[in-house]
Amino acid sequence: VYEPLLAEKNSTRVAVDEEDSPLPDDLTRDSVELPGLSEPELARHYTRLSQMNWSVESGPYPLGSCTMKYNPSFTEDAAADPNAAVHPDRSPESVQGTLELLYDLQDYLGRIGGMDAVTLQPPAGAAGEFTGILVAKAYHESRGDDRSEVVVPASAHGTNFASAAMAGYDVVELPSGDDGRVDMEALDAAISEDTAALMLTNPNTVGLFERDIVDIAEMVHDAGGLLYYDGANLNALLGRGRPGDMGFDIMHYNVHKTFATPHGGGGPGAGPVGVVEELAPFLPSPRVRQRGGNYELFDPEESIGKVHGYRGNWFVLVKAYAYIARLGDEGLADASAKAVLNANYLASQMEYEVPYEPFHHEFAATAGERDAADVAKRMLDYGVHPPTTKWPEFVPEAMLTEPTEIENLDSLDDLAHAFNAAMADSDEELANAPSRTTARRIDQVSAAREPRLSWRALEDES
Amino acid sequence: VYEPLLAEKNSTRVAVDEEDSPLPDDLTRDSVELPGLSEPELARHYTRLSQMNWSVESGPYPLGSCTMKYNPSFTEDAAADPNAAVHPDRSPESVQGTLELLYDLQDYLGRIGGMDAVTLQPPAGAAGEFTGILVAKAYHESRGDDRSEVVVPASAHGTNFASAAMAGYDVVELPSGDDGRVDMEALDAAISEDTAALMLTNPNTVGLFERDIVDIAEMVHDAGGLLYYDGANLNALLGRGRPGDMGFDIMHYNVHKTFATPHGGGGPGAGPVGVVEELAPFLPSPRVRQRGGNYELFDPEESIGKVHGYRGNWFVLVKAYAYIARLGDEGLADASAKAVLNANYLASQMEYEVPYEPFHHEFAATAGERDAADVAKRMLDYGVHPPTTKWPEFVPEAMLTEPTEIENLDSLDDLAHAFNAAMADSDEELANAPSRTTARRIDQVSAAREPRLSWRALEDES
Amino acid sequence: MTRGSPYAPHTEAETAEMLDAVGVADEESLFDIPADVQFDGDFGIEARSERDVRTELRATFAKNERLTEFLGRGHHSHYVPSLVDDLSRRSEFLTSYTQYQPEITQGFLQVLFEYQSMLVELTGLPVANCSMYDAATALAEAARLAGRVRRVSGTRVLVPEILHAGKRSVLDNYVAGTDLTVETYPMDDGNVDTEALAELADDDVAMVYAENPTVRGAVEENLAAVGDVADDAGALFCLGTDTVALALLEEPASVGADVVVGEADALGMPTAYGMGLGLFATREEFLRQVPGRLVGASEDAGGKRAYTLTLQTREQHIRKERATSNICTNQAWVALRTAMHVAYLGPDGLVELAKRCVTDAESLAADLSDLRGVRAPVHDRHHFREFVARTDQPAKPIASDLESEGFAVHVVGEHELQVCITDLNAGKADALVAAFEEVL
Amino acid sequence: MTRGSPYAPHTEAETAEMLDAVGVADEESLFDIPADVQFDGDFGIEARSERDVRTELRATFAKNERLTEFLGRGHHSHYVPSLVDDLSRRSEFLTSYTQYQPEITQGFLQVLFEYQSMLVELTGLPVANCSMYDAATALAEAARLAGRVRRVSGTRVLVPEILHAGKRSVLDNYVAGTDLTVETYPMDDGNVDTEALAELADDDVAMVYAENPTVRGAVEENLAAVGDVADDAGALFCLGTDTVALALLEEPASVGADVVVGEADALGMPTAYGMGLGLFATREEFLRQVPGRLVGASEDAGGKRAYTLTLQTREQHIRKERATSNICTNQAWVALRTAMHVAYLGPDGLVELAKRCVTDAESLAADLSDLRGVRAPVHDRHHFREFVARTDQPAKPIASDLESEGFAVHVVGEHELQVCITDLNAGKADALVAAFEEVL
Repeated sequence: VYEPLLAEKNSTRVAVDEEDSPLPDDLTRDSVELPGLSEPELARHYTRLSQMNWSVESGPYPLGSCTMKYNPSFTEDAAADPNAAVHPDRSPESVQGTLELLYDLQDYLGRIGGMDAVTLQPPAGAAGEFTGILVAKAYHESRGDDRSEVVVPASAHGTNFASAAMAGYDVVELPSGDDGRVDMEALDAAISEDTAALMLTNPNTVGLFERDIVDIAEMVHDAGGLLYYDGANLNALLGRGRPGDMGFDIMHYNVHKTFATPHGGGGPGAGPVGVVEELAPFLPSPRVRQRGGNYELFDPEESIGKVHGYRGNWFVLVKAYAYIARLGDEGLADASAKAVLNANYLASQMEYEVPYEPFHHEFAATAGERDAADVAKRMLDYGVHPPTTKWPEFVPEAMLTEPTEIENLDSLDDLAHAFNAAMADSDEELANAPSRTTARRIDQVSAAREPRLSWRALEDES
Repeated sequence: VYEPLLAEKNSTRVAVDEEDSPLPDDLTRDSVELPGLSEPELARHYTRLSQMNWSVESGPYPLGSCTMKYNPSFTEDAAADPNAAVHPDRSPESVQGTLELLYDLQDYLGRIGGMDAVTLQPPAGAAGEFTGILVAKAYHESRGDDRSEVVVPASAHGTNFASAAMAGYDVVELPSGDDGRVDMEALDAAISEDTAALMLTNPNTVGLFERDIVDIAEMVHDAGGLLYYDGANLNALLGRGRPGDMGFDIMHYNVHKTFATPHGGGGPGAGPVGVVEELAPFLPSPRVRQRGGNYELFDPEESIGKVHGYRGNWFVLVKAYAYIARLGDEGLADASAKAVLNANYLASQMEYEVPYEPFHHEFAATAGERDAADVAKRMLDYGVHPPTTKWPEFVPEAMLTEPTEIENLDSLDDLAHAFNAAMADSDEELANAPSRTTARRIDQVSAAREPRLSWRALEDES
Repeated sequence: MTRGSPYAPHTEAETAEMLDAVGVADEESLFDIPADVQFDGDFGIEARSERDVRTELRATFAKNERLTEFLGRGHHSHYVPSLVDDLSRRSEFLTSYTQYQPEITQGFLQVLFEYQSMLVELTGLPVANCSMYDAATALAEAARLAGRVRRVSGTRVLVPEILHAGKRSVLDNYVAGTDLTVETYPMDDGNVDTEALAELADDDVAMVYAENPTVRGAVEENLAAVGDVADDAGALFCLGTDTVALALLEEPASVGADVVVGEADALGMPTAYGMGLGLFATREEFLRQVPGRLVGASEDAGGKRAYTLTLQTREQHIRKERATSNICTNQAWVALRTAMHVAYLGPDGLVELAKRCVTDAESLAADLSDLRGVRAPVHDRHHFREFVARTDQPAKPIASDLESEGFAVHVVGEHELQVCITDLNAGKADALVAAFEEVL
Repeated sequence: MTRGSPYAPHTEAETAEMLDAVGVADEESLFDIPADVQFDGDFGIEARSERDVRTELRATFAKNERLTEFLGRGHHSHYVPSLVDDLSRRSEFLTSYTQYQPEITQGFLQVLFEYQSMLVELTGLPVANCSMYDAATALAEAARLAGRVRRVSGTRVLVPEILHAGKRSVLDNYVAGTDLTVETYPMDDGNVDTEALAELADDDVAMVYAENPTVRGAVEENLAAVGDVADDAGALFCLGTDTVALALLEEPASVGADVVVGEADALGMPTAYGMGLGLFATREEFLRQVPGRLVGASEDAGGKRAYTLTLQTREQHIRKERATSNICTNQAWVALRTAMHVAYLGPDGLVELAKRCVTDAESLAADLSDLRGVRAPVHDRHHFREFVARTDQPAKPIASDLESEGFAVHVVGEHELQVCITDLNAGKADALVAAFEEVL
């Protein structure tokens, strides 16, 4: 299967003609060259390309830490309401429906995370982290407390490191304990009066709950630091544990993970941030509140300002609200229960060592002597999507697996079969994998060595 | 690729329990057994099945006489308007929008066909034929004229024969002339005072325009018969010739062909019928008219009654209206021009004999010594949909090909290549074709000999 | 910006190249139309942009009043989940043709096979076709089948006196070309008057048709007796019903039905101005007389299960004037939607929905009966979805006043209104009762 | 009817089998949460049916007033063809993840490669990433890039005094952790005051940012001069624009832009309460400092062209705290929609649309100027889509009165309103003018 580029089908250069141009020549470009194709041609192009793409509706998508849930169709229809399509500069009085939804979602997320105040502005999880750290920074600064470090476990998502660094902090990396959790001694050593915050994922990135979370919180708070919750793994805890109750001061929610908004091939997501009461004044502007039956926008008193040009990824937020409303208390708790059950069942059917237990919604199997990335490529030949590989790094040849609650017994068995079969295949079969896919193994090295990033680059070459 | 049946994934028997049943036991069934699957499982099931199905958006679909055009997306959105979803028993005063659309579509179709009055009720082309013949019958009966025969060319669509027979007529088959058109002598022999109607397709089913149409009309009319136009090939004539101007008294429109409403894997279509003024009183009830700025339903004085329980396939009619409005005079004429150009260009690139010329939007190539059905199966391996095969029967090993206007030069070249390559392949390759498809050649004989028409039948077997 | 069809992809250069290859100077030269029947192309239809057409149609449909419809009588809707809209709109389904090349259309064929299978489960009959246009044409085709099959010698088709006018008219038209005649039999308090029916039935009868629920919403209590009458007369028993009713009411096979017809699209389609999906199921015995398409399971050359249209020799494109029906294009895509909706509900959801059709109707009838001047239901029967209410005042002005209050109901007699309740309008039932009280 | 999540497929029997295989008695046993931080599950959120949620949200959004919006200032929409909605909603696109396994995600990768390619054509710059969150964060990332690249030694970022407040605030936050500082430069009758800018610029400057069109809709006439100032100061020239403007206004590469940022989703998205798509293009030289994802062409093991995410060592999941940005999830699906919309329009359609942005704005400004008490545009410049109008009366009450008449416009000064016209509201331009006349 091969689908030519649009520009290979047609490329038309149109003069931005001076004659009928509404602007003087010196303010316009000379011409534009783009593909000029008809609607039927485009419909086929994109239909074919779509068929060359794996998705949740293709089959299991057990990427650890990515929480690839089914995205309910109805949330798309709900968000497509023409009345929901308004400009952000509309007067608050004229968009009470929009503000009501935002207010209610702030409220839902607050309840789910055990947080006192929520901003919906960050447009993705990483943006949420950055926002959370900026809030922490503003908080410390407001107290004249100059702190320079953020502590991040080695097993944390790369975004934690990057977000803290973006906010100007030095990142102190915390090595993983032998049991895969936070090593309390190492933590003690890492925490100091320079510590602005400790960023934790809980359960952590191999699915383990940080049993010492109360002690950890105490230790961080005693040192004057704040405790930040990375919401990537919240799908493990819904209805059974709330970050706010564990002592976290700040958290972000990945609504495209926990609340099943579509990943869209890499976004848009949304990364709302919840905080405890004391930090609420520092949240981004504006937030939504209710006054006398009306909804209004307001700027928190010591707001950090904005982290998005407007109010974040609105349509994503609508879908998240719809999902939460559909599930309610029982549905959310069941989602977590089944996500954890699925992970445990899958692991039980896999002939792989899982070094760290008891895990919750995800687990890090190890490919042992084999190259985890090769095993993953071979899994493609068995018709499933492989897990996240070679991460977290402290697990050798890690295959971080998160089936989520949407898989049933049969598809988990299929998945286990793919894991086991790939592992049983020869080195040669692994090295040559995949062979049954749209493309065979793709040369990453030459792609990076001689980057060709546009059709013009391909053209220049030939 | 194989997707299990729903019932193979899950089959659940639910008791229609007496306890909480709102009806006495003797009025209810005992239990119901059906698949009980979750939404994610269904989403995957149907997504996978869709990917095992050829469509206009997959590639060329040159089925002769089927007019597989691109179905514009926006017509779907237009028809999905919640205000368009009303019950047929609503008072006419409360559904003026619906009636306006029907009225305007009646008007458009009348102009396009050169007809004086149009009913939108027939739910498909064949239903339109049946309606048209019932109208002819009612007309003759109203004049005390008892006629028993309908004349149909041998090359006509099977529906013509069946529709005439359903209405109680004897079908007189008219052999094709040597030039592929109506043989005037044979026609003269076939027409008599028993002739209720002659049904013609023009251009006919090998794409030839019936040049003698004016003489044919005169001959039929002189014998007291009516001339019926089968609208299947109207896409060849848009803006260049109108059945009404050629002497046709009755016609049906295949809106799912000419006006690009989706075929839906075999419907729903719509088969509006247009007639000349004299026949208007016999059209089905109700029709729509405008009175003093309002639209109202009325029963034509000598109406044949109804051919559909309500008003036909409403949503299909909306899409047809949207398509016609989008194209307008110029677009419709261009559609025909490009459809005819494409057919001629494609034939020029094919190494096949085309016995009858000059054709318009479709042509019957002949596979000569080869089996047309085998050649078609082999074409599947070249990634295109083959043409209609072995029909019309007077062309030996016919491959009736209609690319429509939506194909471009490249895809016509691809199509020609598939035709030519298949023809050049060995007998064995043809016999074993297809081999690159979801399923290989399917055994039709055993399917018909031992029919298994439900999953229960498969279960009983095993 | 194309000046012609936006859906014809030709650039000017391509058109020129193609004309050249064909060997003509222009497109006009390709048309072989005698001068005296040429048309100048002036339909007077102005081309509009996609956006303008959408805007225009939105404005047109906005002229429909927004009434809450308590309407049924053969055209019923329930909430259609987004999943059905989303998946059915996939272009591979929507823009495909009848499956003449089964090797590349296994997807749609399997869906149709599953649709047939669901109807087999629901009716208890072993053969279901993969769609007729609607309930009326399905009934009419059933009568024609009765007229064809060897087992039946009669020519009279007996239908209830309360048959929906649309069905009756279609039936009349479909049998006009045969020797079949249509007669009515009386009803007794909303159900079949089986004694009267038995008196009417003799060897001359080809088919007896009854409905469950009836067009007035009553659950039919005498189905087995009707079946017996038909059987005794050597006639077929044809039962009219719908996909939701089938999940709760007596199984057609168990009451001796030979053919089941009706609307299958009570599931799968929104309110559609009467656009339907004809359900058609029957006994094995009549398989080769069935109208419409049938999908069967077979094997491919590799021995794998595969699906295909089958028994096509019944059909018009093969058998021409001796075909079992003239039907060609049917309602395949609606059948696909219905199958998706049935699958979405599953057996639990479907039975639950069917039960609500009984309890909601019962409760609304009781609420209306509490009003002075209304008695509902008029028939002392169980009801499914809908029922007839008798009003002391003339019905027509009441309906008209209700329309002003935002509600649509049927007028079915001088003092009779018919009211239909489903999950779509149940939330407005109290408001309807209040409106009734207002206008009475 | 599931009592838990409708999207978890487990039957009771399956759950039991799975628990058994795992070796635990119930699901609770799988949770390793200390008692003191366990939660009882009571969020107080009631589960609702799909239909109820849709009904509720429809009611919620219906509370938004139906105003015709003449609003822009960085969030612009044009008519999005149905094709874009239809194809972008295909689940293979919508429900896929970032392309970590390129062998089975060639489809989305190719779309993103095509998106990048379109921006390369439009900007004239050879590198475009496949999305940032929005224009504000794209600008902020550009500043951070300027702070990183070797060629630049300064730390001051110069932005126009009329910069959109949201952009300014985001920029401030993004540079807060660096040694960059943000300063404004003055404007001259709606365009850059190049002399003043030149005076401000010295070796300490890292980046000069200008927009075309400006946030007030003026076409910038001094771009090359701005580029020269930046160049002379050893700073990067960052240009803000959008996908439609790019088709008509000066090509960024030709005026010396080093980075182009802006909103790409003026095409592809409906009005979205500010949800955006950050455009980011730059010179080859800065390739390895680019934030966000890049798709490159490569080959597979069979020698066929294939696409893959590339240069990932810039990114957070590899480089952690030394990454070029923390961005992970971006706006891929919006980029897909934008690419589809650009492809739909083609070069003719896009240029045509861009020209209308000039002529419609010009004509609306003229019509408003004809009214007593309004002068538009206030700047003696060409305008694109929008312009500022000066009103004799205070602007705020006028905007408020216009809102009562069904129109939304921006208040941008005590006596200044800003009005934006696109194909979406152009049909209501005369009505707006009439409403102005009414309320003045």
